[in-house]
Amino acid sequence: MSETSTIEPTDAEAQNVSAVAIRFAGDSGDGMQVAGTRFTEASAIFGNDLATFPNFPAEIRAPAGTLPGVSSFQVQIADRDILTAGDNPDVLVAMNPAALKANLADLAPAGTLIVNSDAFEERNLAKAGYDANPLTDGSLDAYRLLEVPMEALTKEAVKDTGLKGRGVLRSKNFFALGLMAWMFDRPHEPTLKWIDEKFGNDEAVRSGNELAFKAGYNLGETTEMFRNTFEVKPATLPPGTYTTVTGNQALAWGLVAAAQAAKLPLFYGSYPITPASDILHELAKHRNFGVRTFQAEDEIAAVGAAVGASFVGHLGVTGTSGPGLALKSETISLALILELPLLIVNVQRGGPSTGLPTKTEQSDLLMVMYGRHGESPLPIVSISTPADAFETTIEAVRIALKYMTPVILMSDGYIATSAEPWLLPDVSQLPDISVSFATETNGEDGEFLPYLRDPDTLARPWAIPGTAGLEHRVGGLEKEDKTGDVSYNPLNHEKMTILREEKIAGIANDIPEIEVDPDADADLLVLGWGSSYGPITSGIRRVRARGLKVAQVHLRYINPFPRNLDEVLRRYPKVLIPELNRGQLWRLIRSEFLVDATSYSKVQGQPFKSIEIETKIMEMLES
Amino acid sequence: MSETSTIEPTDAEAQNVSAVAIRFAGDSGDGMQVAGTRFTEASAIFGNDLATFPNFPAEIRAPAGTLPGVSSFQVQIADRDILTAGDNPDVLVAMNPAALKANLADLAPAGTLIVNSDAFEERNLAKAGYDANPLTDGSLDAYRLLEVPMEALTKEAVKDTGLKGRGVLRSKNFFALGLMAWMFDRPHEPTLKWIDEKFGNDEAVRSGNELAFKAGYNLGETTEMFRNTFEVKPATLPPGTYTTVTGNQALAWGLVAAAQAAKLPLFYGSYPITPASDILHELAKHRNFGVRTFQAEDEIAAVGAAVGASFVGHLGVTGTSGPGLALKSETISLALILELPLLIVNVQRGGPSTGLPTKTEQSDLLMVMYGRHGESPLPIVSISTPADAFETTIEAVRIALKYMTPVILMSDGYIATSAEPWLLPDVSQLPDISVSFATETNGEDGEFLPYLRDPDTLARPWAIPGTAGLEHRVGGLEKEDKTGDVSYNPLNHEKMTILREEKIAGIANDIPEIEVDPDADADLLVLGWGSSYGPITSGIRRVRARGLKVAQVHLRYINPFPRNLDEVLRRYPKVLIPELNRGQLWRLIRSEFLVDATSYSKVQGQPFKSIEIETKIMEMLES
Amino acid sequence: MTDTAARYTRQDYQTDQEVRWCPGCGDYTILASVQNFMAGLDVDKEKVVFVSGIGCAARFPYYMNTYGMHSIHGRAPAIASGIAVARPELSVWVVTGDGDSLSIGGNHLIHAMRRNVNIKILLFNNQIYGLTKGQYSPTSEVGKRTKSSPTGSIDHPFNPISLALGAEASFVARTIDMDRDHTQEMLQRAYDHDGSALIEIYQNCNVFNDKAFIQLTGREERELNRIKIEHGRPVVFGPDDEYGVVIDDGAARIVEVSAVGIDAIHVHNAQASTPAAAFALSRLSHGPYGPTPVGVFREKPRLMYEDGLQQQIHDSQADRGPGDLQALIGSTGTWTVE
Amino acid sequence: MTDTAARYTRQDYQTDQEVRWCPGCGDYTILASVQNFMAGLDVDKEKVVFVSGIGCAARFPYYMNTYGMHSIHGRAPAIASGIAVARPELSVWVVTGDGDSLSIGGNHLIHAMRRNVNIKILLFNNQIYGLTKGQYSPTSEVGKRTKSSPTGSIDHPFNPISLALGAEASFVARTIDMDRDHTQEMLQRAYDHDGSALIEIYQNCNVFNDKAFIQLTGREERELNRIKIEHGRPVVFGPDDEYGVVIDDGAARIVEVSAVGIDAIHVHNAQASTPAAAFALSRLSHGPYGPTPVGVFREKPRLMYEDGLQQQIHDSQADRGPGDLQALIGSTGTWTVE
Ligand SMILES: Cc1ncc(C[n+]2csc(CCOP(=O)(O)OP(=O)(O)O)c2C)c(N)n1
Ligand SMILES: Cc1ncc(C[n+]2csc(CCOP(=O)(O)OP(=O)(O)O)c2C)c(N)n1
Ligand code: SF4
Ligand code: SF4
Ligand SMILES: [Mg+2]
Ligand SMILES: [Mg+2]
Repeated sequence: MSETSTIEPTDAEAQNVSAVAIRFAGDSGDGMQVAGTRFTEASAIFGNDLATFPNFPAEIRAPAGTLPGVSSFQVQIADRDILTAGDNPDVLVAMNPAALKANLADLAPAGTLIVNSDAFEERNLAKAGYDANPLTDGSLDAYRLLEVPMEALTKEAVKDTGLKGRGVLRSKNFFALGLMAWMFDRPHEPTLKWIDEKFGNDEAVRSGNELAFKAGYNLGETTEMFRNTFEVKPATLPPGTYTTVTGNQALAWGLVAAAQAAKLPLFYGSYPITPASDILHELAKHRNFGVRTFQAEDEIAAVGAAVGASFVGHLGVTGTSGPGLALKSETISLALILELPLLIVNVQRGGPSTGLPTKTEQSDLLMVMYGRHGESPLPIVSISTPADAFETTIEAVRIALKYMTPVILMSDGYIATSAEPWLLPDVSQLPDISVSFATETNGEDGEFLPYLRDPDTLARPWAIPGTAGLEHRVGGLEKEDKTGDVSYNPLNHEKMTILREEKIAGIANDIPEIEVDPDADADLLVLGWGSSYGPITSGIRRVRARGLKVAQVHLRYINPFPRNLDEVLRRYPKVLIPELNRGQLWRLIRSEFLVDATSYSKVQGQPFKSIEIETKIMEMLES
Repeated sequence: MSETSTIEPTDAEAQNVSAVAIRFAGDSGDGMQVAGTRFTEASAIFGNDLATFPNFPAEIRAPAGTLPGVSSFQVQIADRDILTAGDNPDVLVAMNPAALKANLADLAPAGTLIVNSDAFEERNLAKAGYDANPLTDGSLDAYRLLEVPMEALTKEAVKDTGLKGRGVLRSKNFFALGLMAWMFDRPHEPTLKWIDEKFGNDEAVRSGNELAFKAGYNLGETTEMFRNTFEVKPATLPPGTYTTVTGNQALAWGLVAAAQAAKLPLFYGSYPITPASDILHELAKHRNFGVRTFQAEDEIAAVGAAVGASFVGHLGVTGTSGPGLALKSETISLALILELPLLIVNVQRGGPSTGLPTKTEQSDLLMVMYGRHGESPLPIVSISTPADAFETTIEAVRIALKYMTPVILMSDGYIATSAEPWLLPDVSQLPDISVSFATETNGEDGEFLPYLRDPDTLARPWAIPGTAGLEHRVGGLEKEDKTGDVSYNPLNHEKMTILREEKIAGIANDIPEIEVDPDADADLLVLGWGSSYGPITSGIRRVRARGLKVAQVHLRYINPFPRNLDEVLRRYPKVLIPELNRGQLWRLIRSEFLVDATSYSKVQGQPFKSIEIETKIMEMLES
Repeated sequence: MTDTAARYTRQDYQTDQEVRWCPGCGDYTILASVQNFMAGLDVDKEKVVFVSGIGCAARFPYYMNTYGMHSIHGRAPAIASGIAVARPELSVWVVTGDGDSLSIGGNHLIHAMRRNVNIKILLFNNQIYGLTKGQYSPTSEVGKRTKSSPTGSIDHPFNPISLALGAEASFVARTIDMDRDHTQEMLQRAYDHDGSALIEIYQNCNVFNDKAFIQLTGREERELNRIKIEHGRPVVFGPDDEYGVVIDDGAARIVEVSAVGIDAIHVHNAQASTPAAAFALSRLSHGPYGPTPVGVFREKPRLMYEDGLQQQIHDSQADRGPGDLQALIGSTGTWTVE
Repeated sequence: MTDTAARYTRQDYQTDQEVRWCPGCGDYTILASVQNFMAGLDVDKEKVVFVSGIGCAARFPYYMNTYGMHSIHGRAPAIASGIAVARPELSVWVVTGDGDSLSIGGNHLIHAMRRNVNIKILLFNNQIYGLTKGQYSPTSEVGKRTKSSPTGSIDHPFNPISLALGAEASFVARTIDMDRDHTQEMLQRAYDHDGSALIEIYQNCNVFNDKAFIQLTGREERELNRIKIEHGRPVVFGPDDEYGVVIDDGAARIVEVSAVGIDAIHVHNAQASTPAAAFALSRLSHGPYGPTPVGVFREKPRLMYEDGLQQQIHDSQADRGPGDLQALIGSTGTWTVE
């Protein structure tokens, strides 16, 4: 174990910092997602505010040790309200040369680099494409490099557990986690408890993981190998009970909650697709809530089944990502003309075509707005952060039910898979969004008119099978006003087209006006949507920290826009619209308001960094 | 035959008119499309300019005699260049009460109304919803009503042919046609020749139709029942050989021509759908041109097969209408990232959903522009008139081949089914749009780089199976610049996204600048696209006839727009955009150029009338 | 079927919509059979749902005074699956054409069969695309000349019965529009079956494919060509039951009964443990061009999808109690800030 | 297959792309079998095209040094049909998974079968969705617990062989990843067949569905469970061929040969006039859970779609001469303005 001696102690004090970002990186098989999630959990319980960014490898497991196989998990912990996982990690844990190579460029200047030195042997170096060993060739001199022979130490730690062969090294992620727990003074209990629960029925694995974790921790403490540790105080979050949630989880729970709030059974028709599949997985667990999940043969059947369920009085929901949404568009158009409530969840990923399935992007906005034949307006509601998914989902369902319309709920890969603390709501306080099914005829001659509209909402009645006397037929051909009969009448078609349009436009009266984040006298408004909320907000904070003024609006409602958006946009001489696409909201704003906003586009499959937003804002303010 | 006496002769002179519109209306089973088409043919051969507007009933044959079963065919003939079938027919032939009821509102003030009086008996009146007989209740007093007992006269005419039962009355459309032939002094030969060819193998039917036709003609001539006939002189069209074509026919022929001009075999993958099916039907006839039509199991397979054909070096084409296009969008996105040439024809119809399948609309523009997930720009080319389809199709294919990209070619139900005279081009003068397949490697190390681009067009090479040494793989995952290998690299994704965008944007340099139709000093520019060309142009002519100035631009290229469009739009204080949708081009123009144009929207499943355009222009000019 | 004690009359199942098929279309006959049959059923009319795709046949729901949806091309089985899974107490019927169900909708059809969702699919097979005016369909014969195949179709057709059996169908039958009694018998059997049921109904399109089924409906031909198969009975046919079917080495063939003796004739078993013999029978004809079996090929109940799902909901509630939302959102671990 | 006179070596068919399946995945074995087989074929490498959809299996084309397309989920048979119809001289192969071909792509699969387009479809059946990390697929057994079916799947699975036979397939076979020789034999038979061919390949996904095929691959189990079917041979299996298959009254069942005598054992005929007996054999197992037939179930050539099309082009040109464009555009009647 001579290599440990290469670790130079530098500083004996705990460094008190306000926020730190740590990235665990290793091979897909190295358990980095687990290590990161456990670290997150412990930090949450410790009381930090936090945000995570898991970054999965390409879809298929690459051979161990290669660049495409690298998986990473970044978490930022802070003593104050933060919004992103941090632009550049302060600490990078690299389990092998490929992980180092793939992640080094992101490490903050003079950042701390902890490597599993055992993995830096010839074969692995070659697989990662290193000609020379970076641990020895001086190329890492600019960083604080800590070499730890994690494999040897893990082997040693678990030697009495009975673990054998590959099993032995499987615990090395817990070794690394232990080391980090020491470095940031994280509580042990949550991790040890989780290990017990998870591996309780396999004693060798359980104790191996526990011993590796403790060995990692002890290495830090006893060898004083890292003299300086970091101290990140608990954040002063509002009081209450918290959990950490990913966006997919919060969205799934939001669906369960919305169904309860609507007093309807939940029907979720879906076909697996990254990054939306976890919504299906989560919902499938909750049969005791009466949740019906239906794994359809394809996306068309998935939305079709949901439309069927809606027709008979369930809360019909379908979820997918871009390629699946493309397939669903014909059926969504049917639901639109049927005027049935339906929620369509789109968890965006990099496109076009199969694109970058595991990466995030916001490039489906124009598709959800316009990607249907004929005149077919639909409401679009957008989620901003993982925890926000819960409430926004309920709101989207509310609109679908009240206005008898399909609604598109936008999320993306970043929201879906990253996590943040969530102050648990009191579910007894959820809004009542229940609807009443039609039970009586509504026509003057005692007939039932399925397309007689509520004068306020323009919604038609929802009469479900089983209701005697309200038997009626709906269909995809243009329908006669009120009766819903098939009609080829020219003026009726125009009337119905406009009624459908006005119904959606009218939702603007039922959603809150925009409240601009302070700085009303700023010169610049930053307008955003979706998962860029975190980076934009922290970018703005940095600018404000320089004493400059910037106003911020982040949209939950994209169609219709909030009714005062026009006026708000005109208050500011400059409007900046950062998006992870080539300017899609920007196009909508231009066409709707003729406002000459500036588009800030990034299409790299990665979220914005706050520094990118800061830099762009500074450029706009200075120009 | 006492009823004939009710026809009041009014005027013995042939009235010389410049243009007349005639509408044949009857039950779907009455052969009105045939009568109209024959009348058109005869008029074309006579030398009039003309335009037609067939209007089909609801998709399914309704019971005889009812309103939904009414079918009509309108044709305008003129001694000068005309552009539409006329707003309101001057003459209406109504074969039964339903046809009268459905069409009367359109008849020009004091127009001529010729009815098959035999059909006005109680049952038919009731089926059409008439309480009283309109022939006798004075409700038609404002028109020049001519009652003809066509059934009795037809029976009489065919009595020696051997026709029996229903067969007897089937000839009554030819009786009506004969009457019109006399009224407008049409040549007999084309019709008689057509009857011979069509029914040559069934002597009873052949002679029945001929005799009915002659009886109708003779009735006019001998009874002098209509003392005034109309004389419409031949138009002075440019010299040359003409035919009459529908848009679907011209488009299909354009595809055959484009394949010849490209020196490629034509592969057409399609699934039947109104109003695009006739393109498939037409192409399927031309196996001797080597045309491969593939009737796929659905639209997804249709476009998939076309992509496959393109990959191996055929001219891959697929055609459909809105609902089918929605289904194709995922595969189109694949073709886009594969950067393969592919032509996608969209013959628009009324939407959303099944909508109004037999009616025309222009409401798929935003869908073809934006209806794909991810950033996925494609060229859009649009046809303006039936005859224009030939040349525009070839142009769309040229772009697809030169830029290695799918191209969307927009048509609509009106273009597809209506007809106009077409001055036949000399096909030996067609442009050479042939491409060369890659035959050599192009990399520095002797490798083949399937995504190494032509520096001018940014097109990648087209290397087809069978070419030794150029074996390569393509796919829907993001591809590495030049090599086309799968790449998850963030900056590469951005680079490729921008390259794909620039490639399409660059086509602007390869298409003509807009030439504005005179009146450069006008205050108002009317900007249009698609089948509204005829009505807009004749509306403008009417305004100009009043001595007012209006400028006109009609777009063939919608993405990218012609490079001087911005400048052209800014020349005019007012811009009017008439569309058969709720303002889709208008939205594109606003977002692209921030021009506050005025949208003039009509969504009735019917083309604009020139008078509507005229009225709107007058309103704009006066305001 | 015209039981006087019935709760409903045929009129109760008629709507005020004008029926818009071509005069003479086989769809009229089927509509009458279905309305008659429904009137005799002891099911609340408001619990009946008809779902269709697009095509002439697919207009059907407009003429049935029940809940109904005229959806989009090919998707009716998927939509109906959602309906049946959400509300198992409803009686869910799909009406579809050969293009709708076997061309664009083929995948939904086979998946509905394998899942055994309790939907009853009436496939109006006229071997043509009626609504779009006469293109060949996946059941049109090779060589058929239509608008889209002016030189003759080169597509080998499906045999819908074979396809359904290959797709794990638990109930498959065939009938003929003109034979109202048989149609109603098949409807009843499908209704009584627990699970998905496919009835192929040969339907004459007198406009685009007239007389396609003349071998089975013509006065002279039909006796010789209709092989009525019945569970538990030897498969014999002909004016005097002089023909019969034997299955040798897996394959079915037609024989003269007198030549082999009645004992050698195959006794049809619609409930056999495997669908192999039913499949063999389905291969006796490939389209209505000669002796063609009609009747119930297979009727073998197994777990219905929606029952399985209900059971899981029930078990899960029994195990874990009805869902507690507050507990759910705290289920992955919580911490408290004071 | 490793004929020394071969034009190519296996290496010629390898690409420079790193193979990215999980270590131990059955896909590696199949890749090796295919590359070996291809190397031994007398076909120009540049005339070979591999098309796939999406899934783990669907990465396949990247590893074959031929022309290739990694397309979108479920659509490979449609794309491949376009390729084969356009260029009949190419050798066109589809690689697909059980989700890709039987779930989202089911319709294209059955239509490719019925049309008999000359494409060879390799269906890697691992009874799971690999790429999307472990949901149940249309071939997963009832009760399977996966991420999307934590309480057990309630979907009755397809039997891909039965489905293909019901869909008019002209060639259907089954093999096992681990058995390279048999795989290569099946590839050769598919290649030699004129028309569409489906080979179901049982493929182990050691990450999400490990040992699914253990009954057929396990050292102890396999002898008892692999029923190798061969055209013209009695269907017998077991270490000493002590078991056999008889077909009675249409249905196949397993017997001890000694109990019935070898003459009663069914002699497999892959070229029978109807696919009924092949279908009966396919029903011997419903998944790899006991004695399971492997080999060529059916191999019965009929007109290939593309040949029919070529013939029509040929006939039409013979009749009407090669197309004359100027004549075409004037074909509906012209008139002249002087
Ligand atoms: C997505 C889509 N593609 C195509 C069509 C056009 N279409 C409507 S019905 C039909 C086929 C009808 O044939 P079939 O299902 O056999 O019904 P039939 O009219 O014969 O009763 C087609 C191709 C459509 N409505 N939607
Ligand atoms: C339209 C669309 N829907 C869903 C997906 C996600 N997806 C990719 S592969 C796959 C299933 C893979 O299973 P299988 O075909 O059995 O292949 P395997 O990975 O097991 O080899 C799914 C659902 C997608 N890529 N596209
Ligand atoms: S076209 Fe054929 S199927 Fe359609 S309604 Fe007419 S006769 Fe019936
Ligand atoms: S997930 Fe399964 S099928 Fe996919 S590569 Fe890994 S082992 Fe193979
Ligand atoms: Mg049909
Ligand atoms: Mg699989």
